[in-house]
Amino acid sequence: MNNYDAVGLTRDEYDRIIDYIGREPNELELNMYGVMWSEHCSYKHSRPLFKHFPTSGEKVLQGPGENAGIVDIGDNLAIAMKIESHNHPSAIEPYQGAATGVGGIIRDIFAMGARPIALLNSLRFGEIEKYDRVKYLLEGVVEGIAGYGNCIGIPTVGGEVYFNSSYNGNPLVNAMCVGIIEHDKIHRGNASGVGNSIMYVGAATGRDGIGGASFASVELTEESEEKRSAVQVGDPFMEKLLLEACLELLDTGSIVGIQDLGAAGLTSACCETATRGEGGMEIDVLKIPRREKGMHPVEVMISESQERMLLIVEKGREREVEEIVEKWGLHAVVIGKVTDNDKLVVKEGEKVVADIPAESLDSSGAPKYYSDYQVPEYYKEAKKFKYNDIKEPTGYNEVLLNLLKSPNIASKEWIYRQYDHMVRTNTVVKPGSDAAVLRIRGTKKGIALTTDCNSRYCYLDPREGSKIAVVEAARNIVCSGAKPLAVTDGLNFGNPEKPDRYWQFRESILGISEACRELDTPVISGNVSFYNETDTHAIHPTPIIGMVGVLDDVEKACTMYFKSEGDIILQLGETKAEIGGSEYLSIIHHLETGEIPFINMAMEKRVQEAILEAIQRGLLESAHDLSEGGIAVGLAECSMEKGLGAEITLNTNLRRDLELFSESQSRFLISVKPANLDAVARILEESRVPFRSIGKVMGNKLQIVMNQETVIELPVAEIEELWRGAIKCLIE
Amino acid sequence: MKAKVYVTPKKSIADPQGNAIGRALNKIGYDKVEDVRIGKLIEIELGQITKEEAEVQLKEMCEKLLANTVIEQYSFEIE
Amino acid sequence: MKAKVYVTPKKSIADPQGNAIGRALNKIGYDKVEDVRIGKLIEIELGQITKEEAEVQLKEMCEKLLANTVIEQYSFEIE
Amino acid sequence: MKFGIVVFPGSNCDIDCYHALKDTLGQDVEYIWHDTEEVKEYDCVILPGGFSYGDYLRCGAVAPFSRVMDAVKVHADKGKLLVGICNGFQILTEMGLLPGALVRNKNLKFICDTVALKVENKETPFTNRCTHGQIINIPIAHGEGNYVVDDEELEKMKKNGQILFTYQENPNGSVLDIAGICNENKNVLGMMPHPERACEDLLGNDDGKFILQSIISFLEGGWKSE
Ligand SMILES: Nc1ncnc2c1ncn2[C@@H]1O[C@H](COP(=O)(O)OP(=O)(O)O)[C@@H](O)[C@H]1O
Ligand SMILES: [Mg+2]
Repeated sequence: MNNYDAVGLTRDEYDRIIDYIGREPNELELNMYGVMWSEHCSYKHSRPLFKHFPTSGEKVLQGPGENAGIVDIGDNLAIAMKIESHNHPSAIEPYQGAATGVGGIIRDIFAMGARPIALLNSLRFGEIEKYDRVKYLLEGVVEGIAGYGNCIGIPTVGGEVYFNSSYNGNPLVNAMCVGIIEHDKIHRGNASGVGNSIMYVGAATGRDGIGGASFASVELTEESEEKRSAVQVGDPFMEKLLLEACLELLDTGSIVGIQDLGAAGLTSACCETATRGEGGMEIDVLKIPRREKGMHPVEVMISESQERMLLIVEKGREREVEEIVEKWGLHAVVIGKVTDNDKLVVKEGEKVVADIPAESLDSSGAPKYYSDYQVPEYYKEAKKFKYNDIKEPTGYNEVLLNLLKSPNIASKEWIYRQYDHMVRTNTVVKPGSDAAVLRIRGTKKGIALTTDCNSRYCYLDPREGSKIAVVEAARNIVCSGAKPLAVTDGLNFGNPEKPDRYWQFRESILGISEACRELDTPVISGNVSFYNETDTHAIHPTPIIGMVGVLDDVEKACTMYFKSEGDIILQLGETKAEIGGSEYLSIIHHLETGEIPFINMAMEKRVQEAILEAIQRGLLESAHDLSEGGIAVGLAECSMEKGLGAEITLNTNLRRDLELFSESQSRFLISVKPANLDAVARILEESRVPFRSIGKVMGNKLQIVMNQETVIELPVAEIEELWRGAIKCLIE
Repeated sequence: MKAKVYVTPKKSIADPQGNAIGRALNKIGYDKVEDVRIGKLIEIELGQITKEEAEVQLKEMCEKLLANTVIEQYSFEIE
Repeated sequence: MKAKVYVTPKKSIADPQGNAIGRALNKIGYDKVEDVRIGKLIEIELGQITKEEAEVQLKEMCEKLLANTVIEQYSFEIE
Repeated sequence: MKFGIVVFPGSNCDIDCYHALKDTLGQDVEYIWHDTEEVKEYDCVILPGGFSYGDYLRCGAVAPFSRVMDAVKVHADKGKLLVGICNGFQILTEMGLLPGALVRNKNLKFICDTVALKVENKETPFTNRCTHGQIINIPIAHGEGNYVVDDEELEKMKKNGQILFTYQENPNGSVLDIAGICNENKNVLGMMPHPERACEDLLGNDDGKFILQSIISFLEGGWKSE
């Protein structure tokens, strides 16, 4: 009997293999099943829940299931996008782990035929104040992302970074890539046309990443730390050549299908293209370019060496392909052909070394698990928190300063200054505002991009928290003047075999699904990363929402910064006594508990539509959504870019700390020229959006008077210095 | 006392830098070049310290900071 | 035939990376470290070639590509 | 009047230069593939930013051996304009067409930002549309922009007015805050900042036009012999 354990399979799964092939698998076959049926490749615990996602819509040209999702933006153009995690590799080797994460997601985009035009990244780390290891990870991850993205020449235009103890020992690194494509140029990973050639192009195959996919599917333990052979090294220069060569090839019409080699390497690429196409494929491992001598077929088939692509080429046009590839300094070799016998046959020269039904390997053949789920104790416990349990602070200047320099709120400039966010000269709104905006050349249009997830909310209430992640992403898109279009989701969770974690996962999917349905932003692609836990704890549930929106006129793009003195500041939406799960509670009172803010989807939609209309009519000077840190932090954020202060008056029945730091949903700060005030007020009234005028852009101080008493008075320069320098200060 | 530390990518780890430079050398006419691997040479000036002490310290420095032992190997010489 | 090429920054040229590593070593307790300079170690696998030829070629490779003699100096060893 | 932009494997600001010159400034411009020997007559050749050959080993170290570079040298030797931006600047120093070298930024990090530059000499083909001492805001995006050069050469450059741009706040440790220089003959420019990234209001800044327009004006005015 084979050792199914060693490849991460269970006895039942092993029996399932025997059922499929009618005999015991040999070592190569077993390993192929091992990697393909790993959680990472087969989604065996998550797939059953995906049916909840809204995935179609008028604008969706490609939903989940391909290398990336594609959504129409008009003018015969479309946006391809996807997010992917590289958490475990980054925990072990932050630079290379993050770099290869970026490289992998870029390949997913150009495998669709799209030209990558932007990168984003969503990062989570443990307590940076406490651990040197966390600093090391942050520095390495950021340098890795920069190293890859800068070199390949794709701007990194946005992202997010949060710190929380739940990520001690288990950082999250999710990379998102966005590409642009003409409707009729969309390519898919299909191995169709019997007799067509399978060609391999890119870097040689080495022993790197052996077991990478199954590696991502186990908890981090002492033992897995030793599986360090899994470390892959990125080669952005090679990828740049590969990218240009592939896009040029796709224009020739000689390419029937194209697939990147990602997790589970050749095994996965062959099996996926075969099942999407004619059904079968035959390849010869001896033809695969290798980096090392003496590699066993198993190693060749499951290696996760980077910067490789598989091409399905129309028979007879192989030479044409070689020529283009060689022009870019690379080589392409024929490694096999398309068959229609539904089998994936691997040969070593003349000898057949694996022969299995292709479908049985991929997710349709893999087992599916409906895990048990159970509401965890902490969930009910947290709801018992009352704000009366905490004392009201004295001295709000100090409270605000402490919030502004806390790493979750502090400026992320130290990070995005290391990313080339301008290359290709399309970045209209750079990192630092709510969402990045890129112009689309050849049209008047622009797109807005963001990633969002408040994982503390998702921990305290996975369903509502996940909804909020979606609406917050949409708010960022709307504040930049764009209409939200579609979502890619990066779902990062603990061990799905544990009922409380599975509950979190299930709730989160339901929340995302509901919000996406309400906002009409279908989920077009995504990624799941489970087993993000250590011996002692799991990460907070972290469903990262990557969103794209479109602006019909990019000149109308809006930012969050105050623009000129005398502009009137309005607060949209209502502030309630909602302090549960807030940044204020965490930083100032060291509590991570409470009921998270209530989200009213109907109201949310009305506010978003009103803002969008006002921006599109050119009536707003700035727009910013209120999130972590509430209105006090929001005002500070609007002030800093141009050093413009504000004189604010808040009249309220709430306790002062609640008024200032509540994180009630569906709230925005906008600034308006006095001449436009009436027009804006009319839009808001017609949309039944509650709003109040709270003051003016004025001077170089942020001053907040509450119920006739000055509670905050700080020079913008002082706030800014602290806020801008905080992360640098923590690291150096 | 002076020490030289050599840090090189482990054999099993890909070395894109080395490969690219190898290709470049071939292209400009050095066709005998079969493989290139690029590592670091770190020269350290150590003050008054015995050779034994230096050895202990250098090993530690390599493990802690100078080499990334996940992907690199190291060796050193004391002059 | 195997060769090792050592490329190091010239004395007169600032070495920000070396300085940073030196400070970091001091900070984590290696206070005997007085100066650190970071260079490159390039390992080259040369095919069938005589030692004399190898020497000529290596010198050329260094001058042309492996070192920038405006800021770096080099030396090599053939095994 | 014709501009040529050399495309090396790994160039990635080639397209930005192209758009700035063609779409924004209405110039005649072509890409030049690195692997050609024959090069047409261009009035100004640009070596763009990016990571030629991955910038492995040293930035810009491999590009000088591209086939096209012999012709580029001939072009420069004739006194025609040759501009290296960012990676292009690194390539020009590697080729010895400009003095000095570019080493890692002092803080060892890649820096992408918009910085203020001071125009130190307006009497050149690259700066004639600027005023002396003018401050222009131009983006930078580099990890190795720390300019070093020996004292003797530096003195010569100062005397000759070869230092064209300096940083108002030195981001990378360059000697004398140097951001851009030219050769003795003043037909070869190397600068780390990217003027091509700052040519449109939509992108928030068009100060880069001062430099590109200077080149155009110079070329329109015929060859100035010195
Ligand atoms: N890792 C990162 N990479 C690039 N940009 C980032 C990163 N983290 C944060 N940013 C940028 O900093 C700004 C503020 O981020 P964040 O506080 O998460 O915004 P919001 O609360 O509006 O979602 C955004 O423009 C964002 O894109
Ligand atoms: Mg926001």
